Amino acid sequence: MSELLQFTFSGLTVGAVYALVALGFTIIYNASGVVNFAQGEFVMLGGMITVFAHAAGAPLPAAAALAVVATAAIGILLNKLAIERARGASVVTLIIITIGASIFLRGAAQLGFDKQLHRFPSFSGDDPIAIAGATILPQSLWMLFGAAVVFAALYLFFTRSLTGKAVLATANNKLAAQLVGIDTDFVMALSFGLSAAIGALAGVLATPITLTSYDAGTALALKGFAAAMLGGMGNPFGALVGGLLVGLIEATTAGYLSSDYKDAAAFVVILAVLFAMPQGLFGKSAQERV
Amino acid sequence: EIKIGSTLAVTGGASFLGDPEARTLKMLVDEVNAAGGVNGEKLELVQYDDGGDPNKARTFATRLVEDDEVVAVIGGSTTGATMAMIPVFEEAKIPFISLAGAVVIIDPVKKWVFKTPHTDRMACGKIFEDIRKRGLSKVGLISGSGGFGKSMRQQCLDVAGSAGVEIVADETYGPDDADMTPQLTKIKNAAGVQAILNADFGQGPAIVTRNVRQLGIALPLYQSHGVASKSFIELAGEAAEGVRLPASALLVADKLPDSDPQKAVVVGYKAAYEKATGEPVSTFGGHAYDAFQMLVAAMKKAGSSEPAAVRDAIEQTRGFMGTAGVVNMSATDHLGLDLTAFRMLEIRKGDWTLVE
Amino acid sequence: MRPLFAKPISAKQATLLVLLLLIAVAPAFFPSNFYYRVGTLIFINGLAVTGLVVLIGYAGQISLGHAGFAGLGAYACALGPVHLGLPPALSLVLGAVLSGLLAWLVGRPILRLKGHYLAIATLGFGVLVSMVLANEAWLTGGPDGMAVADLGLRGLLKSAGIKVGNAELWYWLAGLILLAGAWLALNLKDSPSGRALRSLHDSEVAARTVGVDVARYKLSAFVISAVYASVSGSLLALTNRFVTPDIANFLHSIELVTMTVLGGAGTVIGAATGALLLTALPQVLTALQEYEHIVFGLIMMLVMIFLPDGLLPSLHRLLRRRVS
Amino acid sequence: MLSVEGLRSRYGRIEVLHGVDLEVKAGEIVTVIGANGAGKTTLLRCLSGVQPVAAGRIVFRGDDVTRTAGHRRLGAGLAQVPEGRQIFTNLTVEENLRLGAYLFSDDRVDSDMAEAFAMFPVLREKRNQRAGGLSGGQQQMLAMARALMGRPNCLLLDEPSMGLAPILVDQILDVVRNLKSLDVTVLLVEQNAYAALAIADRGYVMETGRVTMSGPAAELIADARIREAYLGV
Amino acid sequence: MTLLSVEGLGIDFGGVTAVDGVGFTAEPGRIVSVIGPNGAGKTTLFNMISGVYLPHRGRVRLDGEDVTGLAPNRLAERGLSRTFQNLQVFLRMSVLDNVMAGRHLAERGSTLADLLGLPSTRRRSRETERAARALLERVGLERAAEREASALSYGALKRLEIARALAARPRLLLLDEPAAGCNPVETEEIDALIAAIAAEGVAVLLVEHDMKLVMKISHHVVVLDHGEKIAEGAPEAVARDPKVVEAYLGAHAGREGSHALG
Ligand SMILES: Nc1ncnc2c1ncn2[C@@H]1O[C@H](COP(=O)(O)OP(=O)(O)OP(=O)(O)O)[C@@H](O)[C@H]1O
Ligand SMILES: Nc1ncnc2c1ncn2[C@@H]1O[C@H](COP(=O)(O)OP(=O)(O)OP(=O)(O)O)[C@@H](O)[C@H]1O
Ligand SMILES: [Mg+2]
Ligand SMILES: [Mg+2]
Repeated sequence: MSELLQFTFSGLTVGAVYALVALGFTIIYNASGVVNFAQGEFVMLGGMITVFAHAAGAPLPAAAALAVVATAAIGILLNKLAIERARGASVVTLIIITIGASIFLRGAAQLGFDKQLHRFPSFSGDDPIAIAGATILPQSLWMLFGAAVVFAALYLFFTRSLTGKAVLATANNKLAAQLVGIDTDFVMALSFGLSAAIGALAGVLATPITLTSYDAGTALALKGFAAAMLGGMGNPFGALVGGLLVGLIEATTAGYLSSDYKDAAAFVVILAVLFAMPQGLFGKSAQERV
Repeated sequence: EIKIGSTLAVTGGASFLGDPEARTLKMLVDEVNAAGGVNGEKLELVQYDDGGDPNKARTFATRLVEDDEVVAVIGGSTTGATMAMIPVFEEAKIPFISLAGAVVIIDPVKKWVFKTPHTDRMACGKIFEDIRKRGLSKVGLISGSGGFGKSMRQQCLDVAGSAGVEIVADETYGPDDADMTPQLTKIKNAAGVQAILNADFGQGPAIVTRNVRQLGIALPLYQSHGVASKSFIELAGEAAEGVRLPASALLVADKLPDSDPQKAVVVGYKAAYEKATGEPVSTFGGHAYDAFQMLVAAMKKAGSSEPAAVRDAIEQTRGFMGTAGVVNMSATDHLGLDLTAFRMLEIRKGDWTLVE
Repeated sequence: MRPLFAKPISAKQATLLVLLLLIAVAPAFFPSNFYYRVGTLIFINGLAVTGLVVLIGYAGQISLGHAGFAGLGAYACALGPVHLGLPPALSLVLGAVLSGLLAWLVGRPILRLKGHYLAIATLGFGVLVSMVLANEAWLTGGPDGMAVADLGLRGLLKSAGIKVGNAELWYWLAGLILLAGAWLALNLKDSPSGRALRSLHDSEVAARTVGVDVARYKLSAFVISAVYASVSGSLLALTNRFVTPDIANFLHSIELVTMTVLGGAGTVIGAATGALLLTALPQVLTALQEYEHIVFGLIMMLVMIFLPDGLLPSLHRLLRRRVS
Repeated sequence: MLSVEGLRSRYGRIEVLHGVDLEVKAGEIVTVIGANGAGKTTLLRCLSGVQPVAAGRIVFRGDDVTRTAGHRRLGAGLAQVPEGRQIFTNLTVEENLRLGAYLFSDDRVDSDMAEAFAMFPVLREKRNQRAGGLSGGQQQMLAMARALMGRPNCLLLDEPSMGLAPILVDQILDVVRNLKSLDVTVLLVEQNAYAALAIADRGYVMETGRVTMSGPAAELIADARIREAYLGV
Repeated sequence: MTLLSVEGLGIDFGGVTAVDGVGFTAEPGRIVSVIGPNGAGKTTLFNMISGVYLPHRGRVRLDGEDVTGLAPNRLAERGLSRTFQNLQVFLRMSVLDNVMAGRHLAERGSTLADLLGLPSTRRRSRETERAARALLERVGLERAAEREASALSYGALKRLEIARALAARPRLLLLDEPAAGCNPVETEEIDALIAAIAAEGVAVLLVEHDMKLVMKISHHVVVLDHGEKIAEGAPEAVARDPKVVEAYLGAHAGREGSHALG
């Protein structure tokens, strides 16, 4: 019993990381249909900037805030300098641009920072909280809390705010969006800024547990992407559930079956879910009428 | 001018092997050149970054041989990259000193291939020896699923029996995993487990160490020589207290008694490296140091930079004092280190200390 | 009889001719044997990418798992001689057949998915393959890889009195195979099957209503591209004489797709260009040392920003605009 | 209100508008007729700023807007019902309408939406459904209603009656006529040339990217060439 | 034997009934028009007959055989072909390739043969091309043959779809608003084309809001409203049916309709 609880805690900890990354994907995806392969680099930047700002003497909260703001600015720049310039290009082309951007950002981080692994102190110390024979770190709770807050904010943004609708409208039909007066360039800049900020926040929350380095982004992006697809791309609720689910699957597989194939288990479940529900768990089918 | 080649995992998952190795080589080449070079000729280092990818390494190996026409090659931070390059150098008849860990590189012996780091088999032996000394024998093994972890796991399983140790749990985790509590919970619950051994390098060991503490597991924890760098202590934080690992004398250079014959070498390299790069020294840079010094010594001894002559001279290396220990090469041993080269270290108060 | 030149050569003939010329003439400019190695890699990548042109360019189905098939092909060549005593060449064929079969099996359910869902499913497939290759060390040697037998072609030629360097030999062999692959893909493009593939790319409903069995054609494109990837993986293993699970890594899959799109997904010659660029560029950029990755990423972005249809189609368009 | 001088536009390297001159005065209904491929849609796209202009000038309410971003023109009161409807298929009917008034605050939206529903009761029935599920004609109504939500003072209509049942064709044309009484200026592209000319003040005829004829609607309707080429009588 | 017979066809979308209990028949050489207000269910009916939607109720029979729920490509093999109200053109292919793709059933062969570029493949391609060019001429698009389809204007795309549908040499042709976006003169060309197709022995099902066209060329008219059939019969009779006038035609168009009848 305490074993199962421990696996669950582990799954939630890892799942919260995935969920945060997956949530970061949703905005850019919802604005453009593009899966941003540089999302993992945003997470990395969030962690790395915090590390270096903290090391340079900034108090942790200030360092974290700086990381989020700076990463958001980098996201906006990426949009301005690359995505916006490729106006009218196909989704695949835009995706390749984001792949290029991720290589670029990784290279820049390697130069600008270093190639070492880093971490900074947990927000509320490292003393595990014991519950019924199992333990969880306070930082895991921070991550879960962060994921919940980001989810709630995104959910409200897309369902309640006009700007949120404008974001959805831009992805759905860019021409029509322009014709109703939506500044689609602004919408894109906004979504890159927000996505990057969420990514950076994920990095800030997760680094005390996962550690970070200039090339930590790729693996996170892969798992986050998988989690987002499991839940249904573009749906914040799907991202949250998908992330936690992938984490839980991995932890229980590692605990009860074979730790060799725990990543495999996650993908097997994703494949199985997609065969039954081709739009993920909570994705909407967007079948066009003829 | 003498051209020496190298291809290392300067970036990518194994970059904390390749990065200090690359920096060390650059530093040493400058040093030698400032002192007038070798045999009156300056050295030129041609260096590539293979990112740990065997296919890239193979291409760079070809490039070093065919295009750059180097006389000797140091490198291959990872076993996969090394193994992919070996046929190139064997065919081109160019001496090659690998910086990767696995035994397969020099066992069976290949004419042109040498290596400097301890093998993972030796690390297992050293660790088991220490465990036995403490009167323990039941070990829970947790290893990373990358090349290093996989290979060391296999070696440890192989030597466990003869070392009088029983592996009672055998768990793995992926290179990017962030939480190993499920695996450690299983180990904790394994019948009779008395010590935990973690075979891996990179972030995994730091996380395992923290997780062990999180779970309140009070067993002795052993790490491999793969974590022998200061950053491990930083990353694992307080949880690192009491962790033991086999490593070269480099990490405890200033704590060695003056009588230790290795002291001069390790203190010298450590000081030079930390001055040149501003970063703490690691075992891995030491591997490159050993390889380079051995190569230069061989060239001096041969009085030429002819690949064949250099190769023969490397093979005749005797009593060479490197950061990894004393090296005695022979036609049947292209590593030349023995177990005495390893020191058992324990982390106390955030620093390495020698276990005696 | 009409004079020969009165009939303009078709796009297909032009593509093959350009490829042939490039392959044949390039060695004249090689300063050292190393360039044969780079050329060989370009052709081997080009082959896998040509397969992806069929899948992505023609049929519009994305795959982020094709490195998995390359891995199968590579390990077939590594394992066949050791475990089954097969000659390497036969192992290559066996690998291709196995890859095709596996693609046929997994393709059915996977290809019902669309867009990003298809991407993640294929990615998952690739991850599973690479995980098996890395984990089943008893069979595959694990992450550190295993040695691959010699193809034996050089010995064969030697006994026939032809002496040719190893690097050179691989250059010509891979070049020839790429040409053959390009020829097949070009045949397909303007054939009835090619039209069916391109039509389902644009509108599946409409393709169905003109009678296209969409599932079947998607599957055949998937199988064809898997065979290309497998052969390319086999060649890589045979020329390297060594293989590690990295070949099946998802990053390799992404690299292949990037090559496909960068050159221009719809055309064979574009694909070859993409393979050329992404294979040769890192070799050129080594001079930049630690700036290598930055510049590499930058070039990728710039190509896509200014030539959004891929290198070749966009250049083609630019040139035409100049002329007119 | 809206004047166009020497407008040229191209797709890639093919020029499809070769210098179009056109003028719409405030409060007028002006119609443009022409065969398939004449360039009518391209002209309207240029006016809305979603299609690059190669040469020429567009002046809207006294300002040169040739290079003004599309969403700014909307702010100035220039709206379009585009060809092919271009609704937001993944959003609900109501969300589509709300976005029609994207530039305006919520307070006037409710009453405007009620008006839209009164005009097209079907839309009220389907207000919470995905717009992509609407029938072709219903989508056309939605496109029209969405444009009106922006309370434009100049409305560009690209074949607004396409796909509408005869009853609704009449209704749409009535709406257009009513717009005039609301002081909305209308530029109407319509294949139903007869009906369009019947409600228009003036008309232009486009052929392969040029204006070849223009004049008061009544005159055009009576013109033999036009009757033969476009009205089919 | 009746070529097409539809019996009690119905479908719901999320609780809303889009089509219910609709039945009629179509015969070779005759044009059956389906008219009705927007949202009456005409396109949905076409989607069910052509296999795009799976009907919830009722039967579709071709040559008396039950083909309900068969995939569109299977139906195409039995001679059914259609156009779309929401254009479904192969936009990245050339105009010629679009029409050639329409002949898929006639030109398809083994993919292996296509890969190898065997002479049989090339011969089939050549034949297809000849047929396709003839069709393009028939719809007036011969000059656009080599252009990419995405570069055509709306009206041209409509005609391209008709050409593609004809390329399959259908026995039963479903046309969903073929004249939308065409001016009266262009519409006349299209109605002549449809009449000619029917005269060749094809059964034509037509959805169209242009009453003049419908009244002129239909042999039989089916009227839908709210998913149900409210009237059926000869064009003249239907046009005078008060229910139809009220639900669909309206006063003015009713006049136009009867005007068209002379
Ligand atoms: N995306 C495009 N790329 C290239 N050419 C195009 C494109 N769109 C339209 N054209 C061409 O521009 C010309 C004008 O097209 P436009 O759509 O403006 O005509 P239109 O008058 O609206 O015709 P219709 O009545 O059929 O809608 C046509 O020759 C068409 O082929
Ligand atoms: N996929 C769908 N999802 C939801 N509702 C649908 C769907 N398809 C059709 N409907 C509904 O079914 C009804 C009939 O639609 P249909 O498109 O068949 O009408 P139609 O007669 O073709 O109209 P029009 O003349 O405007 O094209 C409409 O109310 C429509 O909203
Ligand atoms: Mg138009
Ligand atoms: Mg319809």
